[in-house]
Amino acid sequence: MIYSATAMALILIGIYCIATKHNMIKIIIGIEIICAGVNLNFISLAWDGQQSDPLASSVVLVSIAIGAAIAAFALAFVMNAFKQTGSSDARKLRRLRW
Amino acid sequence: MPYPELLEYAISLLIIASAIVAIEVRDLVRTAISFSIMSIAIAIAFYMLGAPYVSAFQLAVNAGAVTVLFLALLHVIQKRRRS
Amino acid sequence: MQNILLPFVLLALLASSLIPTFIERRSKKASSIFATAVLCALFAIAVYAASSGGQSYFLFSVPFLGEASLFADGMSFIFIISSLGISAAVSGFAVLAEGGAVKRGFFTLFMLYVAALLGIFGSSNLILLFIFFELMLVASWLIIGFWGGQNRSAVSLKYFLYTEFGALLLLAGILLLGSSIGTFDMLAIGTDHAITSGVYLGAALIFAGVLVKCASFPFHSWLPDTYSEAPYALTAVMSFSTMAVGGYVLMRVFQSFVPSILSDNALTTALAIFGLINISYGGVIAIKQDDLKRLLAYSSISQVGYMFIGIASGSSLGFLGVAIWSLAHGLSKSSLFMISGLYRKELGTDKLSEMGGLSRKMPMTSSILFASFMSACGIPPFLGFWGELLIFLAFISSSIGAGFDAFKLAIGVIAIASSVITVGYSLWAVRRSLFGELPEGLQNASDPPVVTILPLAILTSSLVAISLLPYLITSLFWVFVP
Amino acid sequence: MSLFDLVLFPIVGAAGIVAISSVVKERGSLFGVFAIASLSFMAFTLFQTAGLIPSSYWIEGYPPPLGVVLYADSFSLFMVSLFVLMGIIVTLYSLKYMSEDSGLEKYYALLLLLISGLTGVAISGDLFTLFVFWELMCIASYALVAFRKDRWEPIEAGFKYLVMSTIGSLIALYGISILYGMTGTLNIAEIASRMPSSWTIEGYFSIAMIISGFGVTAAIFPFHSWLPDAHPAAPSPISALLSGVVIKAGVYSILRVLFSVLGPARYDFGTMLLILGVATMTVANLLVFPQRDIKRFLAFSSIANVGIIITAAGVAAYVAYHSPADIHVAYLALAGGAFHILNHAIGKGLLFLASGNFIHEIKSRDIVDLEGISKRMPYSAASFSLGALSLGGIPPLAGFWSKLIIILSLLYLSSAPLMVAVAVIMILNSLFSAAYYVWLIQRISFKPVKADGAKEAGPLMLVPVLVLAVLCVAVTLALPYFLDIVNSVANALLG
Repeated sequence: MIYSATAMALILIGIYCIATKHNMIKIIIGIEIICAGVNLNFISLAWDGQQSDPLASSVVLVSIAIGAAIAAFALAFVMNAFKQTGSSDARKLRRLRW
Repeated sequence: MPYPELLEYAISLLIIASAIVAIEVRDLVRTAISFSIMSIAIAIAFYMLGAPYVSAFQLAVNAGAVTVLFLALLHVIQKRRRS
Repeated sequence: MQNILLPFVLLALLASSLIPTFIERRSKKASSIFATAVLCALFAIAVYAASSGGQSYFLFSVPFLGEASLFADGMSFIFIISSLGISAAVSGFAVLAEGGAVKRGFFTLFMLYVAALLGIFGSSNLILLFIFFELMLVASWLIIGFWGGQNRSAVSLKYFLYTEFGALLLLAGILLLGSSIGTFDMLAIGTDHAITSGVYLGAALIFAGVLVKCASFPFHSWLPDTYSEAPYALTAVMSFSTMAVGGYVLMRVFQSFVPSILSDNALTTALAIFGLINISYGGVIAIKQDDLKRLLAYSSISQVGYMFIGIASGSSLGFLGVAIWSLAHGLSKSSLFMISGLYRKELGTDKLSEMGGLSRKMPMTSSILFASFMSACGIPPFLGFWGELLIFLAFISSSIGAGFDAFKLAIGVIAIASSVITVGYSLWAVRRSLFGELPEGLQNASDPPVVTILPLAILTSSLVAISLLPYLITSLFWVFVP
Repeated sequence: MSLFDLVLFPIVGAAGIVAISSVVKERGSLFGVFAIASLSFMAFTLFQTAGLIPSSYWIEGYPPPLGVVLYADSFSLFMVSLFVLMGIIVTLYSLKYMSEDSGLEKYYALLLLLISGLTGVAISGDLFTLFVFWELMCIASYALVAFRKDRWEPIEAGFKYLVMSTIGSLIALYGISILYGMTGTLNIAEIASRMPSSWTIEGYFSIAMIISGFGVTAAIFPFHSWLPDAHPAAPSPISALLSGVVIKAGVYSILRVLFSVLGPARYDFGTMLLILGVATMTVANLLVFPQRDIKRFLAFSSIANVGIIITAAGVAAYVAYHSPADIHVAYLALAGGAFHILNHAIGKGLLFLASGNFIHEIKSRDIVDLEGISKRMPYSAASFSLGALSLGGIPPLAGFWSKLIIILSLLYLSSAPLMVAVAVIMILNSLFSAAYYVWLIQRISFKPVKADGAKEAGPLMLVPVLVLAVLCVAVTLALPYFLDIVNSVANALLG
C-alpha cells in the first residue's frame, strides 16, 4: 500500500516538473519519473503479501522498455531543437502558442 | 510479514527524495545521477515486492541505459556549446 | 394513391440540372433554352398530375425517421404548379432579354433551386422537407455568391447566416415536435395528439424559424440586401419562394401534425400580431425607398403580413386564401422584379427619382407594372383581390365565430385598415415611375420587342385569368390524399 | 486468416520497406506502392474477417485471461475499416505530395507502423495489448509530425505533442493499473465480469484517469492544446490521418474502456462526458474564428467534432445510468456518435488533402493567399467545399445525418433540462460551424483570384481527394446501410 502512495507521489512530482520546468531535458526526466511511478504502482498492486502476479511483471517489463524508447525519442527531439536554437530551453520554442 | 515495514518506508522516502532532487537540482549531470539513484531504489522496491526479473530489467534499462543516454546527450550539448 | 408522376417531376429536374453546365460550351443560349424547355414541360406534367387528384409515392424508409414519401394534396399542388410556372417564365425571360448571356453554371444552380422548392412542397416527411429547405438555401447562396452585385461577398454571407439560423430553429422545432408526437411522417399520423409542452415548444420553434425565413419583422434585415444584390432572375423566383415556403411549412405542420394547436389562442394571436406589424412596418419603409428593387423587397416584407393573418385564422378558408395570395404575390412580384431588371438594363437606372413619364415611352412594360402593383394592392379584377378577401374573411370569422374575441377582431380591423399603406406605396411608385415629367436622360427609352416581354405578359394575364376562373384553384385546393 | 494478420501485414510491410531501402536507395514511389500493397492485403483480410465477428484470437498455449488476446466486435472492425481506408488513400496521396522529400523509406515505414498501431488498439482484447499498440501508434505519429525535421515548426510541435501525449498515455496506464488492482486481471471481458456490481471510489478514480489520459490524444477540451500545433506542422497527408483517424483512436479507447469494461449502468460517467463534450465543442468552435492559417482552422474544427462525438457517448451513458427505461435512446445516441466518427474521418481527411493540394501549389497556408483559388483549381476547390459543407452539417451531405441523430436523441429526453440545454448548445454550435465553413468557402470561391500562377493538381493528388468527395455523397445515398453498421456498433458497446 505504501508503494502505491509512493507511486502517486512520483506521478505528481513528474507532472509538477513538466508544468514548471523550462529545460527540455528536465521535462523528459519528468516523463520518466511518471513512467517509473506507474510501473511501481503496477508491481505494488500485484503483490498480495506472499507472491507477485506474473501478469503485472510482464506488463511492467514492456512498459519499462516503452519508457526507454520514449526517452530516446524525446532526446532525439532535443538534439534537433538544439541544432536549431542552440539551447535546450523549452521557452525558446514558444513561437507556438501553448 | 517477510520484510520489516521500516525498510519500505525508508525506500519510499529515498525514491521520493531522489525524484525531487532530480527535478530541483540545477546541474543536469546531477539530475541524471539522481534519476539513476531513484531508478535503483525503485528496482529494490520491485525486488521486495517479489518481482526479481522486473527489478533486474529496471536496473539495466532505467538506471543504466536511460541514464547513460542522458549523460551522452549532455556531453554532446556541452561539447557543441564550447565549440 | 401511388403515382409515379410526382417523383418523376422532381427527379427529372434534379437530373437535368446538370445538363446546362455541359451544353454551355456549344452555344451560349443553349443552357437557358434547355432550362426553360424542361421547366415548361414539367409544368405541363405537374398540371396533368394535379388533374388526376392527390397522390403520394413511397421513397424510402430510415429506421429512426420513419417512412419518407413524395406526397401532394391540393395545397401542395397549388404551390408546385406555381413555382414551376413562375420559374419557367423567369428563365424564359432570361433567354429573351439577356440573349442567353448568363454566366456558366447559373442554370444548374437555378434548376437545383426549383427542384428544392418542389421537394419542400412535396415531402411527406419533415426531415426530408428540411433537407430540401437546406438545398434551396445552398443553391441560392451559391447563385448570389457567384453572380451577385458589387457587394456579393458580404451579402451572401449575411443571407446564409440568417437563413441557416432560421433553418436550425426550424430543425429544432421539427425534431422536438417529431419526438413528442412519435413520427415525422405526416402520412403516418393517426388521431390528433394532445398538446404537450414539447409539441407546443416545437410548434413555437418552427414558427420562429419561419419568421426568419420569411424575413418577418425582427429578422427582416437580410431581405432587402439580398434582393438588391442577387441576380434578378433569382430574385424573381425568391420573391415567390421565401414567402410561399414559409406559409406552406406553417400550414402543413399545423394542419397535418397538430391541428388542435390552431385553436390555441396565444399562438394564433402572436401570428396575427406579427402579421399586423409586418404589414404596416414593411409598408411604411417601402414608401420611403427610392430604389425600385429595395421598394419591392420591403413590399415583400409587408406582404408576408397578410400570409400570417391568413394562417392565424386557423381555418381551411384562410389557408385557401394564403395559397391564392402566395400565387398572386409570386406572379406579380416576379414580373415586377424582372421589370426592375429590365429598367436597369434598358434605362441604366432603377431609381424612382430618376424616372417618370415612362407610360408614354414604354406602354407595354408600364401596363404590366401597373397591373402587378394593382394585384398586390388587392384591386378586384386581379388575383390578389381573392387572396386578400378570403384571408380577411376567414380571420374575421374566426375571431367572432367560436366565441367573440375583441382583441383579435381589433387586429383584423386594423390590418384591413393598414392595407391602405400597400395601396399607398404601390400607387406612389407607379406615380413616380410611369407618370409625370420624362427626365432628360430617358428621352430615347422604348419598349423592348414584344417577344422579350412575352413571359411577363403571360404572368400578368394569368393574374387576370385565374382571377376570373377562381374555381381552378379552389377546386384543386380541396383535393386530399386518402 | 486471423485477426493477428490484420496487425501483422503493416508491420511486415514496414520491415519490408526498410529491407528494400538498403538495396534500392531513394525510390520513394516504390516504397509507397509497397505500402499500398501491404495495406491492400490488410483490407482483403478485413473483408474475410468481417463475417466472423465477434471473434477472438490468442497465441497458442496462452489462453485468456492471462495471455495476449485480440478481440474484434463490430465496433473494432468499424474502426479498422476506417483506418485501412484512410491509410490507403493517404498513402496514395503521399506518392506525389511527398515525392520531393528525402528519407521516404522511413516515412512509409512509419505510416505503416501508425496504421498497425491504430489497428492493434482497435482489436486488442486486453488493456495491456491496447497500451502496447497505443504506444506504437503514438511513437509513429510523433515521428511523422516531426518528419520534416529541418524546420523549426515540426520539431516544436512534435516535442509539444510528444510531451503531452506521453503524459496522457502514462496517466491512462495508471488508470489501467488501478483497474488491475481492483480485479487482478487485464482482459477486457474478465475485468467486466469481476467488477463489483455497485460503484466504488477507485472505479471513479480510474474513470477520471482514463478519460484524461486517452483524452489527451482525443483532444478533449482542457487537454487539446497540442493539436492545433501538431496537426498543421505535419505534412498534409499526415494531418489528414491524424485528424481523421488518430484522434478517433483516443475516442475509441475511452469508449471501449468506459462502456465495455466499467459499464455505463454501474458508473455515472455520462454527466462527466456530457460536460466535457459540450465544453470541447464550444471552446473549439469559438477558437476557430480567429484562425488565419487554413490547417490550424481545420485542426480546431477537428477538436469541435471530437466534442460532438464525446457528447453523443455522454448521452448514451447518461441514459443507461439514470433512466434505463429509455435505453433505446442510448443506442440511438451511440449510433449517432459512431456515424459522426465515420463522417468526420471522411470529411476531415478530404479537407486536409484538398488543402494540401492548395498548399502544394501556392506554398502558403494563409487563408488570405488562398482567396479565389477555385477559379484556378476547380476540382480541388469543389471537393473542398463539399467536405466543408458536410462537416458544417448542411443536408443532404453526410455530416448532417450524424448531427441530426445526436440532436434527435437529446430531444427524446426533453423532460431532462440538462438534455435540452445540451441540445440548444449543440444547435448553436452547428450554426457556428456552418458559419465558419461557409465563410471559408466564400473566401476560396467568391473572392477575386490572388494566386494567379496556380494550376490544378495532378491526377495522383486529385484522385484521392475526389474519392473522398464521392464517399461524402455516397454515405447519404447508402444511408440505411450505414445506419445498420452504426447500429451494430452501438449494440457492440451497450451489449
